[in-house]
Amino acid sequence: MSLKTILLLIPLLPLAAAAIAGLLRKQVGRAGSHWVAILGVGVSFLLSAWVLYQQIFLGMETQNITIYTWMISGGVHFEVGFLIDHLTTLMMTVVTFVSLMVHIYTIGYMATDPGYQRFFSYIALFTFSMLMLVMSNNFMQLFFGWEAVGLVSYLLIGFWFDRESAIYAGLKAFLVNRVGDFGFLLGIAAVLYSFGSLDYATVFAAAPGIAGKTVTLIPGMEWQWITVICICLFIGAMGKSAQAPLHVWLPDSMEGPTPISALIHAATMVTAGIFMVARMSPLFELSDAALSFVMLIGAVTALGMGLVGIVQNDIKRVIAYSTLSQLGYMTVALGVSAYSAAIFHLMTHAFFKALLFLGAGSVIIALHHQQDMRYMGGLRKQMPITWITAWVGTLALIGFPFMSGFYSKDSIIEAVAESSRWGSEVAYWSVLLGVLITSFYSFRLLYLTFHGQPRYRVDVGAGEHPPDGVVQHAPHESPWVVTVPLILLAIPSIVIGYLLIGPVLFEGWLSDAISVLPHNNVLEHAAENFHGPVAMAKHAIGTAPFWLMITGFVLATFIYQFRPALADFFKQKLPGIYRLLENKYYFDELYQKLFISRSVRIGRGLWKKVDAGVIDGGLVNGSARLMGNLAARIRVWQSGYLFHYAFAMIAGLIGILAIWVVL
Amino acid sequence: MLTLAHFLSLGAILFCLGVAGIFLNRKNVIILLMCIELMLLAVNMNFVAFSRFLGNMDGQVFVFFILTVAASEAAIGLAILVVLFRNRRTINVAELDELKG
Amino acid sequence: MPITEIVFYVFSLVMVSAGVAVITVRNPVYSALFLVLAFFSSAAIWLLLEAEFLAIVLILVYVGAVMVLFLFVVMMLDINLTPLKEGFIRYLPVGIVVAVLMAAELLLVIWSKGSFDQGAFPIPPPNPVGFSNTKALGELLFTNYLLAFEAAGVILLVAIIAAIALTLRKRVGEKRQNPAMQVRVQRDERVRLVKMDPEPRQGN
Amino acid sequence: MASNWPILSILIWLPILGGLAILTVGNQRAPLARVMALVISILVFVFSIFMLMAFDPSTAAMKFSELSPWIAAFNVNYHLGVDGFSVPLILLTTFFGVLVVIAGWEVIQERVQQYMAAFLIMEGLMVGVFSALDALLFYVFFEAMLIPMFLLIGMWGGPRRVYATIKFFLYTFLGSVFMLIGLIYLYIQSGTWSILEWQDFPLTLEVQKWLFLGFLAAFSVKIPMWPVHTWLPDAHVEAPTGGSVILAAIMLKIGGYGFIRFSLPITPDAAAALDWLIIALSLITVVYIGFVALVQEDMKKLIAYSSISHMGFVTLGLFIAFAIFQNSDGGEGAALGVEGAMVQMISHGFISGALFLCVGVLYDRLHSRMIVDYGGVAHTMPWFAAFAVLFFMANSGLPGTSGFVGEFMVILAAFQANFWYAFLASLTLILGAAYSLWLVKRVIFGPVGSKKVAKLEDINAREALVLGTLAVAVLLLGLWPEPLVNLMHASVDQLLAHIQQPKFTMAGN
Repeated sequence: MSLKTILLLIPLLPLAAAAIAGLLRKQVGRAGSHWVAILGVGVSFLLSAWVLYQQIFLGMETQNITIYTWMISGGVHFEVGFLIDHLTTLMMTVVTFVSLMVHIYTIGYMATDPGYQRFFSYIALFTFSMLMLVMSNNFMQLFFGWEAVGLVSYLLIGFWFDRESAIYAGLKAFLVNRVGDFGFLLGIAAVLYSFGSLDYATVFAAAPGIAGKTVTLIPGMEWQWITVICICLFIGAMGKSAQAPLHVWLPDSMEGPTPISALIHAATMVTAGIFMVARMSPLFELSDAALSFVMLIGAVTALGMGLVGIVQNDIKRVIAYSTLSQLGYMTVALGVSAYSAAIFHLMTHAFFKALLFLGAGSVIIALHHQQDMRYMGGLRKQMPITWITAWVGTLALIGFPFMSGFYSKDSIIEAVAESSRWGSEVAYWSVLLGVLITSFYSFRLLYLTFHGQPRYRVDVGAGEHPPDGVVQHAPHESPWVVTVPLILLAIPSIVIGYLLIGPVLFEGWLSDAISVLPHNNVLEHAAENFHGPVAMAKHAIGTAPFWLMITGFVLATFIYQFRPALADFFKQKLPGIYRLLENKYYFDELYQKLFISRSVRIGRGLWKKVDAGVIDGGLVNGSARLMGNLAARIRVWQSGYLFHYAFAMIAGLIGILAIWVVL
Repeated sequence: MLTLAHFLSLGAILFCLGVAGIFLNRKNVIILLMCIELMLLAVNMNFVAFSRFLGNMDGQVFVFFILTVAASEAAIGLAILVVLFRNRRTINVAELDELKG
Repeated sequence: MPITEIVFYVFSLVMVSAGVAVITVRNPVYSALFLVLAFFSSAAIWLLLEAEFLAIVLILVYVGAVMVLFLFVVMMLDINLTPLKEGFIRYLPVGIVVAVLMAAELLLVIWSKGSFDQGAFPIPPPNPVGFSNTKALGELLFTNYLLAFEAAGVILLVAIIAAIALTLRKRVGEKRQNPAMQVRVQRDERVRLVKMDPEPRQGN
Repeated sequence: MASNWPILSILIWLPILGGLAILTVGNQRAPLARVMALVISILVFVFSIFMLMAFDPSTAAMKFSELSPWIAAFNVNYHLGVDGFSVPLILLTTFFGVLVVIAGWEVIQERVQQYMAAFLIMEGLMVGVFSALDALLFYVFFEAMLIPMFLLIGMWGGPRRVYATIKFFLYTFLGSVFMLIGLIYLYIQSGTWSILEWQDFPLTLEVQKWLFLGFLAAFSVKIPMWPVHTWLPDAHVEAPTGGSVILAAIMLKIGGYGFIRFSLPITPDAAAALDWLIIALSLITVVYIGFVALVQEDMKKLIAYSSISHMGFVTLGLFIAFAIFQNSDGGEGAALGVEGAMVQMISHGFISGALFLCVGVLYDRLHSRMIVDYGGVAHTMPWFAAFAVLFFMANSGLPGTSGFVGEFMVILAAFQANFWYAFLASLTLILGAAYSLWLVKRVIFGPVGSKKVAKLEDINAREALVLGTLAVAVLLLGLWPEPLVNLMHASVDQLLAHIQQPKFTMAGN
């Protein structure tokens, strides 16, 4: 098999699996569909790992392969192809691995769902789309994958399509993403306009050439052209990676089944924006303004969304806000030109956040789809594996030394501290404070779910849909198909940071994909201080982030283990802030008022007033009415008497003669 | 000297008589038909006169055809009149208004 | 004054008077007769214009056929004349005004501009001796205007058929021949053979 | 395939004569009429495939030309020929010819033979429009095409069909009368009806502007553009499914084709001078209609409005060429715009056709087109739901479907003309998704809306065949548009080269 075939197989196997599971669902049955999907994604993972192996140990060169010519028009070659460098391979491996875990987990999670085959078809399709996205060697294919993952996300959020809230969330997710894609598409158009090509290699090679170009889009304001391009592209990333203010769809997307939340809305799809900006680093590097913009957006998201996470009661929503906050961290890293740190955090986050979500899912199964943490508690005895893995995930998330999250997050904070970009102080304080908040809400979740006394009641006769806080059967540990993925995800959550921080961050392993201008290179400073992972962990104990994390831990322990009343006390003391957070800063209400209602009103106005009123009523039917009225008046003259007509004729004749006489 | 104008004047006067006849006898279809004949005669007069003064026979051919058509018209007109009278017992134009919407 | 002018003026006078009479007399029979007179005068004037054939045709066809048809109809229909004449007085002023206005205009056009006087249309020389108006007309009709001539013939035919079709009616109780039925008739429909025994001879 | 066959005449007259033949079948033998219609339409499609295979896309010259005098006294010729613009549209026409016959198979029970005949005759006439190179011939086809459509809506239409037909007819007729004046003027000036000769006929700018406006009146109604679009929603709502499909899939394209065949090459300088007008109207069409589509309560109306909005891209793609010429020296982006417009037309043909068929499937079962009457259709009709979601996604321009390709190309080209053109045009990304998916949410997803919905049956084999064929077409075109685009390169290049040369300077000489 040639390399091209192997690379082709990586995305196509999941696609084939999706087609089989989806179109032949009757024929393959439930078991058949999950075997097909797992086989497809599993082989795809193995092949990805093989490529990674080739790159790490056998020094495989960057591959830029064209698969076929999509279209040639206007002198532009639109092609479908793969660019396989270290960044791509890393993403491919992470995506296929998490996807594989989620596939296995789904067997347990969706065991009784009637849409079993459909679900496998969708997630396999998602894997295909995501692979197309990360493997792309041009902007068009990137956009293709970009929208395709959006589509699958839409379908999966609305998977339980008889739930009004689920399909609403799906629609919302798609539309908000479309707002981002709107900017992204403009960015792509700008790239084509500036460089005459959509191929990464060509564009990046030509990028420095337009550094000085400016453009006046609004009269009186002159902008750097490259800044316009980058901001447009980043708007796309804001949509997909749920950065404020386009973040509103992600919490709602928790309406989807939990495996989806883990795979799409934590580990892979939402990080596509981060990946994209990292991929475009040769462009972004040229625009300090755009990078500042990216950084500030990230900072706002990292801090603001973490705060919201504190007051949420739905277990999945807490993790969702945590995801938003972590995505904010990655974005900040991008903004300070620490692209590798962003990608590194992306990777570690993929493992531990998927772990957390799947753990939450395990709890949710045990409690029969109860997601409210107020009705949980004390589950550590019944669900030991879930409990332990949840601890692992939490420790990784808060950045406990030696855990994977510690290495990635600390690197980001360090990079931000080093940065001298405009606004980096704001970003620094945001990410620092974010550590405290992350730690607090993470432990809150852990305590509310697994520790303390059970706040649910077991009632065997409760019926099919028991009220909140009542379950039919006592909770028990989930089956092996659920716990094995948890364990398999827990392992990298612990060790991956330790193993990879050196090569990924400081030894330039990603430098074949990411380019950083010398004066922006904050990681270089960090690299000088880097003396191996152990030294880094030791050193961290004396720094602010560590103590902030400990503070968060202590606060959470105190409040939720020993003084539960304190939480309510703060709630009552600070009602304004509480309500603000509870309502997620009123973004939904704002958008509802500002865009949705207004659009509908505009549409209705244009339709009823302009279309039906002015054009149809006034011009079209109006002219018809005018004719009607005119005819009604003239028809009186048609008396039917012969002599009237004769008279009219003669009058005409006399008139004509008169003209002749006068002339 | 009889110039073309003489003959044309004669035709004009005849034509005006026909027109006046239509006005005066607006109820009687028979007289109306006769007035039309009168007007056609005026037209024919002009044709013949022009034919003569231009030295071109085509005008006379035209008169020939007009005579033909006028004869047909009279025949059919009178036939209609007869049928009409048979059905309505009148030839009063003022009463023939069934087609009026 | 040459004889032609006298003829012209005399016949013109007759014709105009007849025309006035056509539209003013009460009885349609008289109207028709006055129209005949107008046609006659017109024919005479056409002779002046050397349109002999048409003059003859006018008398033959118009007077002989069309006007007679008019008379037939007028006399055949039992028309109550009173309502038909009403409004005559009322419309007399209008009619006169219109007619006079139009006549004045026409005459103005004819005379004032001089477009039709001797300068514009010199009086043509009379046709040479032996010239046949009929022949000339015939040559034109049967060459250039053949198609139109045929069409005119068809129009006349249609007019005949239409007139007959319109006026034809079946009265109740009327007996008609049906030649087709007559021809198709079979013996059996008309002759009935009756078998009967010979009558016994009566007595002796 | 022998290219000396009069293939275009076959494509025009086979369906017309076939349709007339079906008319003679009579009311009683509906099955025979159906089979005949199917056979004829498939034959026509096969012939059009032959044409495609024999078509040489490397030059811009007219292929398969046929030229014979028609009305010699006025120099009118029966002149046919195709280039890269017409071939895809003819194929689209013949393709849908087959589909509508199948789609109407059991649905139409009354006067089957007349229904089928109307479609076949219309198909022939539309092929005629796309292949006529004589302006009068074009005009005759252009107008004659209205008659079968008029009858279709008027006879098999909904409750307000009379209003809709009259509106439809008068609207389009009014527009085309202005075009006729322009055509007659051109004939008087040039002494020929040949479209190709007109393209090289010098005209002053003033005259061109008037001609351009005349053409605009005809084609902007047909395509349609804001503000002369209001006939379309009414016509669609009242038309039977097949009529809607043909109307949306092909008839609208005649407007775009007219711009390509008449407005741009015959009056290029006027087009350059008035391009701002068309661009403004196109952008208004795209955005304004997008908003209007958002609030529709009738599925067919929504799709109709979305059609209008999508056709805005066609006019935009065609007329941004001039702005691109000014902006960049090569002006290569102009080809992107024109080809994008063509791709958009073809793709919209597939998608809107498919969407109307989807609505037809629902309408046949529930006899309602109102969105509120549905909900949760996915529960009872999973296969249908899959198709519908695919087509609505395509309608909202999802990459990988054909809906994306044209919009993508036009937006890329529009950016080269002006950032804000691209900005406004890209709004369709949001609006298109909003109205398409909102409809999907309310109709396909959600809890089962009513007892009637609960009793719905999934699509049968016939419907699956039709929708499946279209789905394949939509995906194929989205994943590999190169074959289609390749067909028209030469013609597009020639058109763009042509419209860059001012004609009025020639008139000055």
